[in-house]
Amino acid sequence: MSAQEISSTDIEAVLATGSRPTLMTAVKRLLTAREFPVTAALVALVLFTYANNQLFLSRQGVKDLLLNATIVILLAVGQSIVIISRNVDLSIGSILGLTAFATGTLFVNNPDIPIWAVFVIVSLFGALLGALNGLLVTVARVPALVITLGTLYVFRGFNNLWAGPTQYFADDRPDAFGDLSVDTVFGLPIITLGALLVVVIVAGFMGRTRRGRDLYAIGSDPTAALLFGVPVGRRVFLAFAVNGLLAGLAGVLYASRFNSVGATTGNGIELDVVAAAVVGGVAIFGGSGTVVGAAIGAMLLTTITSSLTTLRVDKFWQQAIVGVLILAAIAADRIVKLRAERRLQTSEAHHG
Amino acid sequence: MKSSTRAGEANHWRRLTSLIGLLAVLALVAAACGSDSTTAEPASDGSAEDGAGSGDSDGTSDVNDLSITYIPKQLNNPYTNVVLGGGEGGAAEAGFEGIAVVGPLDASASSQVSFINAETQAGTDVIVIAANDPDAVGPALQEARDGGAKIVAFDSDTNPDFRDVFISQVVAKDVALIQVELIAEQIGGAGQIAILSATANATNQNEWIKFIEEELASNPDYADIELVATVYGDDDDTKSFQEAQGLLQAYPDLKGIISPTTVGIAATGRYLSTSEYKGQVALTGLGLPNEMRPFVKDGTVTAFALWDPAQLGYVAAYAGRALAAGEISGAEGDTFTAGELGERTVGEGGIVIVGPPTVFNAGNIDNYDF
Amino acid sequence: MAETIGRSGQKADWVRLALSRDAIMIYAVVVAVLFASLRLERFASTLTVGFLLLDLIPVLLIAMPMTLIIITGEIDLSVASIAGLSSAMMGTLWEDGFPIWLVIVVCLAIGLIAGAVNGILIAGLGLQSLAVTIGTLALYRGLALVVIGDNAVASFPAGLTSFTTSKLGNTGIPTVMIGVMVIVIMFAVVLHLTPFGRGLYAIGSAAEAASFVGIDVARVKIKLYVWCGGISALTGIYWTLRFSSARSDNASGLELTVIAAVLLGGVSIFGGKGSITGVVAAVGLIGTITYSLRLERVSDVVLIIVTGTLLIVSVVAPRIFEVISGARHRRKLSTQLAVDRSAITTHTRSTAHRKEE
Amino acid sequence: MEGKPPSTGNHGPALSLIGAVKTFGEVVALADGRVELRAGEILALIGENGAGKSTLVKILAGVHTPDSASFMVAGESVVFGSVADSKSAGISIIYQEPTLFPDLTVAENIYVGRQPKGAFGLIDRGRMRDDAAALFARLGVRIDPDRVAEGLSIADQQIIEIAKAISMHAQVLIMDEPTAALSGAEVDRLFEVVRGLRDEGAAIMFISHRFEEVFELCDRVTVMRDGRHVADHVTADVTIEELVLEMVGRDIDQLFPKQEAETGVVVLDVEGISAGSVFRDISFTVRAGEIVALAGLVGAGRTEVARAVFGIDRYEAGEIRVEGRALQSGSPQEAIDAGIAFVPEDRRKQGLVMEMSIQHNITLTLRDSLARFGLIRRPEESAAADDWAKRLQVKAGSMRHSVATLSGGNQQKVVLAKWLATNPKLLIVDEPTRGIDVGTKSEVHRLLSDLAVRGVAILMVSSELPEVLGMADRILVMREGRLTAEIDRVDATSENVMRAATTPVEVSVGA
Repeated sequence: MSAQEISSTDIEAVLATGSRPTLMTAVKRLLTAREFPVTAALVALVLFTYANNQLFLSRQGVKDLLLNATIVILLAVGQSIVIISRNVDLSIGSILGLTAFATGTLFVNNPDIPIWAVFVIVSLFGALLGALNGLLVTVARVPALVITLGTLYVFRGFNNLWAGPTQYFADDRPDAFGDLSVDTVFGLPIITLGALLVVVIVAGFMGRTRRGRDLYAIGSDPTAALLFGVPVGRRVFLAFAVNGLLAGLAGVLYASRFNSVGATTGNGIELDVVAAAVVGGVAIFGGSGTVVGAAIGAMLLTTITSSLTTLRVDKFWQQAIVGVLILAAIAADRIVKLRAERRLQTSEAHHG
Repeated sequence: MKSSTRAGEANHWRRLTSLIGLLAVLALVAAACGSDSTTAEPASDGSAEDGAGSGDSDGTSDVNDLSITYIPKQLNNPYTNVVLGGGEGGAAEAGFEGIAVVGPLDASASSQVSFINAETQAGTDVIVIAANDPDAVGPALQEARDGGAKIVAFDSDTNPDFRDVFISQVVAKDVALIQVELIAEQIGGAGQIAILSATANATNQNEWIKFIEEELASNPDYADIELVATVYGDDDDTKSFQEAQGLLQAYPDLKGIISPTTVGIAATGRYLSTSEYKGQVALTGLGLPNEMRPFVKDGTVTAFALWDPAQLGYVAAYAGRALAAGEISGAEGDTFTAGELGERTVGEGGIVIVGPPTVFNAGNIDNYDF
Repeated sequence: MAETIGRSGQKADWVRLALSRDAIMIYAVVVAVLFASLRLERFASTLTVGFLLLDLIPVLLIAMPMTLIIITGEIDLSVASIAGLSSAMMGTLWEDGFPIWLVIVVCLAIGLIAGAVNGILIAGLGLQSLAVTIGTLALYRGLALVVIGDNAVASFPAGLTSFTTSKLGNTGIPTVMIGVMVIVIMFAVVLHLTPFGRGLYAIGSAAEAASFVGIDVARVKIKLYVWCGGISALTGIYWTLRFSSARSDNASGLELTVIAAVLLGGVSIFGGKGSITGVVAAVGLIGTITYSLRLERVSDVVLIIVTGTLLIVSVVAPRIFEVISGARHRRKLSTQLAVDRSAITTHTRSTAHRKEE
Repeated sequence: MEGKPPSTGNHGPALSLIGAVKTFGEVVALADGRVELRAGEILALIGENGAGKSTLVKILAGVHTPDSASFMVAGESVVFGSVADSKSAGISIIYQEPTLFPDLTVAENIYVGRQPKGAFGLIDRGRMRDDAAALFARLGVRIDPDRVAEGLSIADQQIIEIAKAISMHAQVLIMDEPTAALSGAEVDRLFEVVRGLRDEGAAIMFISHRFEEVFELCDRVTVMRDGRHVADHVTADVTIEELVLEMVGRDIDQLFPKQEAETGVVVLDVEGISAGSVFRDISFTVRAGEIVALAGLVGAGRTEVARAVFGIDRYEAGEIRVEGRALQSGSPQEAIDAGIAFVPEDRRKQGLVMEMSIQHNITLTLRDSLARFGLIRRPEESAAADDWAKRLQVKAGSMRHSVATLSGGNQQKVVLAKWLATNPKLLIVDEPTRGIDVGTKSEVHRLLSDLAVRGVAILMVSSELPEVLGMADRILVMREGRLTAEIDRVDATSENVMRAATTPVEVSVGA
């Protein structure tokens, strides 16, 4: 993403030797990576909070931070797949609610069901809901914003219809299931490790497989992608289905982590998730950004809440600060892009 | 030339389908309306039967086709559900012909208004409401009263100007005191405590918090207890969970948490029981036994309190009946019979007290199912 | 060729008007109202008119500038937060003892400023509106919390609060509806009858082409966001007075309702298409369905499913038909063309050439 | 197929498409498409706009499936259901407008969907980069494979498209007007590469509106008209006149009907304007009745100067005056008010609002003058639109139809109508005949000439040398952001214009 940084002499060096970029360019690359600002902000926030309250990075503190971020990370990673393909999924909160309730229902109706089976069944249920979005968007070729705003309502309606006043509580589920979000390995909660694994897999998929790169191509220029022979419909469908799958997974983890699941679970989380992806450097109109960035964005947004509470900042300021952060993220992204453009223009003028 | 006209026609056909699609959806709505009016009937049948069975209420025989509608803060909430369960039972016993429950899916201040409006128009005789905001529902309730409806507030009061009676759980001060008492006991009478409430605007919560603060300040027994913070979980599981977490981090010396809301106490219980603070930090407040049972069993929570929510709805039904029948006006000193719960008196400010709170602990919690 | 334009054009216009998207929305409203009146005994009453319209006003008001913004290809998610902020300001200032007229003026000014901030970030700095307004959605709601915190102010002048729910004689029509209609008509006129409105469509479908005919795209967009902020603040004031309660969470979640109504009204999310008529009809349709369901005590669950389904059906149904009819036409045409071709090969090639396009 | 021309390749056709029919709804885009490509040969496909060339290309590309056709590739009958089918059959397409993904790197743009895989089936980025670098080395160009495609010049983008085609080892290469946006030197380099590919045995189809290129490069030529195949020729055996006749179906009286116009007062006076590194110290004037051409290579800064005059872009130093009145920098509205009209180079994005009706497009410039009390008067609007459509002979079904339904030539007429409706004193036209058919082209030229006669000052930016030489009274040549020559009509030759455009010469430019 940072190729603009390389000066013409570097280009020649690369062309002449065919060698990999040097350490210098690697460092430059790191500094200009889209993920850099958000990562820096996260590190700064954590360090500042820690300096004021050592408890922030205590064993329990770290665990809480990670656990808080886990579910949003999964959702943001899924969402960024969809956003990279120049779509958006607003129904994500409703899918989370449905799948979380499905998890509770499965355990209550089948007390002996193995935990892995619940993961599989509910994730597939999420994938099915995502696929429905994908189907409507690709087959009917209508804007995702409209379709998923529609399914946001429809899914939420069915969640209310299904759940009614029923809520399932932590003790409706086996202890081993709840322990997934309690027990740690090397200080890292199990579900966070799982989420990290998902981030790595999805990052590999988006960065290093043809299907993943196709999604970038589609988001970058959908018409060109069609002319190119990229199966746009199938790829976009895949993006929505994977997003649904991850939302389903997040739903299972939600049920493991929190006390109750019911009709209102997940309401209103969609804009937070989109915000996390945007803060993490995923361009809202597709084509650029990475899932790692989105995951860090999610981490930043959840951490800021904890951090402000820990710092005893008046809670009424928290939301405003989050808003400013989102604006800063997109403005920073824009400034970087403008500077790169200007540099390109001048360099082109020089080369004639 | 021709081709473009034909293309135009294709366009028209396309639009015609939109029309058909829209009509199909409208048909769906129609079906929804239809299906509900049929389901509403058995409910009133049931009430008629029950009314005949419990024919001991003597003064009400001349008014037989009264209707009552419950408008809770939010549908699909477990606590509300227990309240409404009691309410529907009570309404049936009290002899109401039409019994309905309507309400918003979210607990925002203004969302109850259009439900009140619809009930006004339906000519409902008694509207029982748990207000999300004491003032926001005021004008709408006033309109309903102008149309002849009796207004019974329950669980969470409206501005007293807009209702006839308020069915209160308990004396607000009792609720506050019992929670202070429980927490003082659990932390050994000294240390920092915090409150995790519902929404910042919740009337009942704020009243209890006020009494808790006063009690802590005035009672010398609690001189060593310091209330360090009040946070709001908005009656949202996730938010309450994270607020609890933040409290513990911000106040490392925190000894106990009071959460006077069922969602908040359960979420905090869940957090404590899964963290290293389990057993270190005391938790009490108002909770539903069914939700709190695991936390009592695993030692996270020693004791908490609550009244019987079902009684709220139950008494509200009888109060509504008495108001609609003209037996009481909601003035202080009026009395009415609340079915099997016996006689109730309208207190100062039109408040009817249901009963004392119960303290639940490991010893008695299995005796309750709500 | 040119002379055929007039006649066939006129006939097509008539058909087109009767089957336009707007017309369909109007039919839908008429059908919904007729159905409700016939089927629900209590629906046909002046009470309905009053309650229904009072409920519609916030959505209707904000839908106006939102329609214009979406037509230019942008979006504003922060409207409900601006309404909340103005409500919070109103409560705080009123409690601090400022005269009510000043409070209202200040609140409107805050709305205009909030809108201007959106506009400058979007049109001035060239940031994407979806992202920016997600940010300001959080920011303005956050500021509302900062301003009023957990207070709720209710002590507004009784004359003013009762005015907002007062009705015109015994028609059941709320008095404020006059003002709302004036605003709706103003927006309709601006969009459909003025050079400025024409420019909005141009911006929505081709921003560059618009700037080439002298339209200052950035300035127009900033203007729209400022209006949107102002109308949102006005909605916040109405909301506060109608419910006589100033709170930080007033009108929360309204943005999605408004956008759903605007999109249902036929405004293209890509910009360049849509009309005020369609949007007003869509708001009316949603309102009628909502109120009918309320009257019948049908759970809101059905309502949100219906709203969502309506939205999806309104965009998917035409598309599905298009595909089906497209396939049918193609089949018919290719057989016809096969005949044509065999005829033509026997002919000379210098047949008078027809231009199909 | 009349008179089978001698084949340069020694085996059967690499690709043949016969009797292709394609309709869109009710519109017949292709009624009888026919084309035959042979290995080791370059075929030109020519025809007016709307003749069906692009549809035919899209059928070969697998974008469109023909309603009926007999389609053979390498001797085997094929049916393409998707672009991927076409690709796997060894067909590679270079579109008129390069279709690169702006956010992806150059290397990735070349290998989208075919990225080399390494361990675990993951993409081997290193190899991809090296392969791309090797390709560029072979083409003799310097493009960094790691930079993103956003911001690349059109010429570089075309090179990348070609690199892509080469990397696919395409047996069939189809180029849809690849030279439309290229300068002379770039065209030469492109042709060299293409000839190399032909010599390696590729079958190549070349679509162009420029006859000189067709004759320079191609072995055979196929002519289309109105969605039908008209004729095949060996290039050496045919003349431009014959081809034009076949394309148009009638005689074109004159390609550049330049009339002599009397020059009047100075309308536009540009004095020493500069804008960063884009252009520097530009001064010139345009008089009433005069056609002044801005010539030079693509990227020399011609369009930028034109845009600056019209106020689209800002300039830093200098001044622009219209009839002596100074214009503010960066305000198109002020330029319009001063009597300047601008027909931009990109018709689809800059010239027209494609989704809007023809009528509303025409009256877009008149929207303020058609309004009374701030409201547009509908009857007057229709009348004005009808009037201008008639004057420019726009052929349309209904004025209410979207302008997208028109052919390229008619679209350009709508753009001209829109601007002429403002009754301009100065008309700036940027590539006025790009991508439009021969017939409309001459109509546009006649129109410009008429306008000059009526006293309109015209500033024309054009990459087509014949157009420049044929139309202009005076030619200003730009090179690397500077004016390098001013040549009068009588002195202008293609040689001295090209020399000024390509080599740095010490020329003092007078106003």
